[in-house]
Amino acid sequence: MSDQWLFIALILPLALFMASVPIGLSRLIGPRKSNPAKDAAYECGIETVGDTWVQFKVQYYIFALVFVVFDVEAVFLFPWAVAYEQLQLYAVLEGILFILILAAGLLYAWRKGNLEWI
Amino acid sequence: MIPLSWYLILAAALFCIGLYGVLGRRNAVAILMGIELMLNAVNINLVAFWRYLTPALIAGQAFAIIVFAVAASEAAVGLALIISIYRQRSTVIAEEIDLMKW
Amino acid sequence: MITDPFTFVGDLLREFLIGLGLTPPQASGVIAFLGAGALATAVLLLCFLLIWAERKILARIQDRIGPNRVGPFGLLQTVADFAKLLTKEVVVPSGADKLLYYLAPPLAVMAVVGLWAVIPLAPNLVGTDVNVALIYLISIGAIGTLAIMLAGWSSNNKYALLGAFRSVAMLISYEVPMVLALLVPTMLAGSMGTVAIVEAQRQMWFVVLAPLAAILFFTSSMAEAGKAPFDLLEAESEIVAGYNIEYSSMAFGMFFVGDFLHGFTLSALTVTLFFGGWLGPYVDQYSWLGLIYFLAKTAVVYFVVIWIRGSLPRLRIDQVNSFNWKFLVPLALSVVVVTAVADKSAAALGWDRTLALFVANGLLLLGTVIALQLYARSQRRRFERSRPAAAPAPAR
Amino acid sequence: MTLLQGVFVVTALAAVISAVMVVASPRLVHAALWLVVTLGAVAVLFILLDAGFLAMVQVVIYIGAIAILIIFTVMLTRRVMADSGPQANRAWWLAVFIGIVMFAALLALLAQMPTWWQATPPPLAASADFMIEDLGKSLVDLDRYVVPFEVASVLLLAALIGSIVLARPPAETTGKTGPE
Repeated sequence: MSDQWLFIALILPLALFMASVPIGLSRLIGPRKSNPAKDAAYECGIETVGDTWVQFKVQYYIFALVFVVFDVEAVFLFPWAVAYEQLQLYAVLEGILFILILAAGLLYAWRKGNLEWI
Repeated sequence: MIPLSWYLILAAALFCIGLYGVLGRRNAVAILMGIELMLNAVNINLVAFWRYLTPALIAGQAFAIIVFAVAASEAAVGLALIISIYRQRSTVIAEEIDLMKW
Repeated sequence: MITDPFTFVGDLLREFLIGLGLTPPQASGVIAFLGAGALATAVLLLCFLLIWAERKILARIQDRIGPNRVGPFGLLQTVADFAKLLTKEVVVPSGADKLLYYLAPPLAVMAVVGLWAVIPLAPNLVGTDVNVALIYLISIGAIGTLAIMLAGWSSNNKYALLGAFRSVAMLISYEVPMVLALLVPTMLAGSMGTVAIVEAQRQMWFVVLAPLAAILFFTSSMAEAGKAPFDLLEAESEIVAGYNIEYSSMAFGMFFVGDFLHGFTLSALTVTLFFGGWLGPYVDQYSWLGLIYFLAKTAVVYFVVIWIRGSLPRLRIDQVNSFNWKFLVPLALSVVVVTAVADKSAAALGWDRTLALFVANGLLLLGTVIALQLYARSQRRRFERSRPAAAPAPAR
Repeated sequence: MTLLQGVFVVTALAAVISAVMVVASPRLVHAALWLVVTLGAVAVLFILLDAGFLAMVQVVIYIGAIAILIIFTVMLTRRVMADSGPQANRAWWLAVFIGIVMFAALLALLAQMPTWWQATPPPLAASADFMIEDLGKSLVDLDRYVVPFEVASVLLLAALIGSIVLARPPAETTGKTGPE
């Protein structure tokens, strides 16, 4: 099975390399004159005020949370889906039960208003 | 071929590094990262034992998947706890969260 | 007459390499390396054509002419743009995390080119036939998400970081319906391998068996690729830019390349999973026809992508999120459940599988439309009830 | 040393070095990114162990989900970044000691098992396709892992609800979470 992964192990670094070449080239070809005003962080015409580390809405975290749970769910369901053809009805229903339990979680988040973008 | 012991040594090393992270770091998020390292070490062991000792049974892989689910739940709840504590006490330094210490 | 040129070339190359004194595994390694290099190069060079095509088609939709100066039909416009970008200075903002700053754009490209490794281009012409290809697609997408996070964080800019957060929040949100939609072809083909999925569509394309899953996949991968109407992270005309605000020159160019390729790649994936990939008449006799079928189908889907981009207005961020969590995700969950139940009961009752699945999808669509109608009605009622109290009519 | 062994050694070194960086780097975002490297290296190990599915799951769940969650948390609790005091606590030397003792103990335990030092992996009984199919069957098989499977679902549900309750800002302080 490892030889199947050889191609992926080759194409990923190759793609990374090929995409780095133009960047390196433009560093070579392009001008390199730096001054503090140019290197300063982009703002709408005024100096940057405060830290870069603005604080973020907790909403981002809640979306990430729901995503994590559903991602794990999908990972559990993939083997189930592969085996689906050979499964008895009760086994399919178990998979559906799995989905429904998590759908309850989504419903909870929805009802409690956590899916609203405040 | 790669002997089983290599995997086990690597897993042991990762586990111990994670253990250091859990015991030695001050930041609660860093402690959680240590826990993730430890869980990964466990997973390496599970999969290595499955491959070398009982490849006919799927138990090792099934276990590993359950560990993934546990790791995800643990990270979600742990990080939510950290956010909640941070909101109330403005700190994520584990030593300073000592409300229930005495 | 050579009927299968790809296998023929591969065998020829293998014999040549073994003739040079390599062992068979070494020869396979060299062939894999050459193949990977050829595929990555082809995909990246395709970008020149894609950017031209997208600009040209968009221009026609908007009743303009589009690029028409450099080369015939403006075909070399992208080459000129490339050369221009190449001679620009790479401005690294002060306080940037240099290594990560430079790593992010190639990583974003890698996350798109990597997808092509598992897309079957023709019979016997596929990068690699791993049996977990679908979940590989998701995991490569995760790397793309990470690249955006890196770009936003390493630029040391408030707006870049904000843009990265918005992008990442949207990308991970839309990953949920995409992954759930991927479950349906897996179920129908009984495999996660793309080659097996294409083969399983010999009887009937999956777009007939699972039209809703196809639409779900297409929509959510449009969002994953950041194509309009989901391009609010870019929103050229409204905000400065997203996570790539601090990038200039070719470093920006690589994000651009990744973006454009992603649109084409999502078309190729949709074709592979739902429109039969390289399948078509006479493909078993002449396998090179497969490549043509595949590219033709992909071009059609890609045209639809641009069409949608040219037609629909951009969504607001709250609309994007509500659309995902309150519409796509519940629908995707129901599609998985309905497909599982319909297929099993069709098998148990001896009905025609195609018909049963198609009807089940139709019923689900009907239910969705009714639910949307009820929802819209209740919203309207609420709006009408709140209006007189909230806003007394101003005297004119 | 065969090619596979070489790949293993490189991957293992990457895993260990990045793991050390995870627990040693003073900036939390860097620690999280090093964690991504470790997790990726572990995914490569899973591929070497013929568990391609788990390798992909590792990338999807750990890198795609958990690492993102960690980075989000680091950003949400970012005031920590300002006080870049010592990252290790007062008892860090004790933690090092415990870690080393633990490692030594595990090695000693491993030394008791001579067969594991030469073990070569037995040939796989089934094709890779069959393995995933079998995994899927075993997860819903009443005699095998259906209980862990359903319990995992309940666990995820509990984690979802619990963490939403925890992370949600209290209603009266919603305005205090700062600008977006």
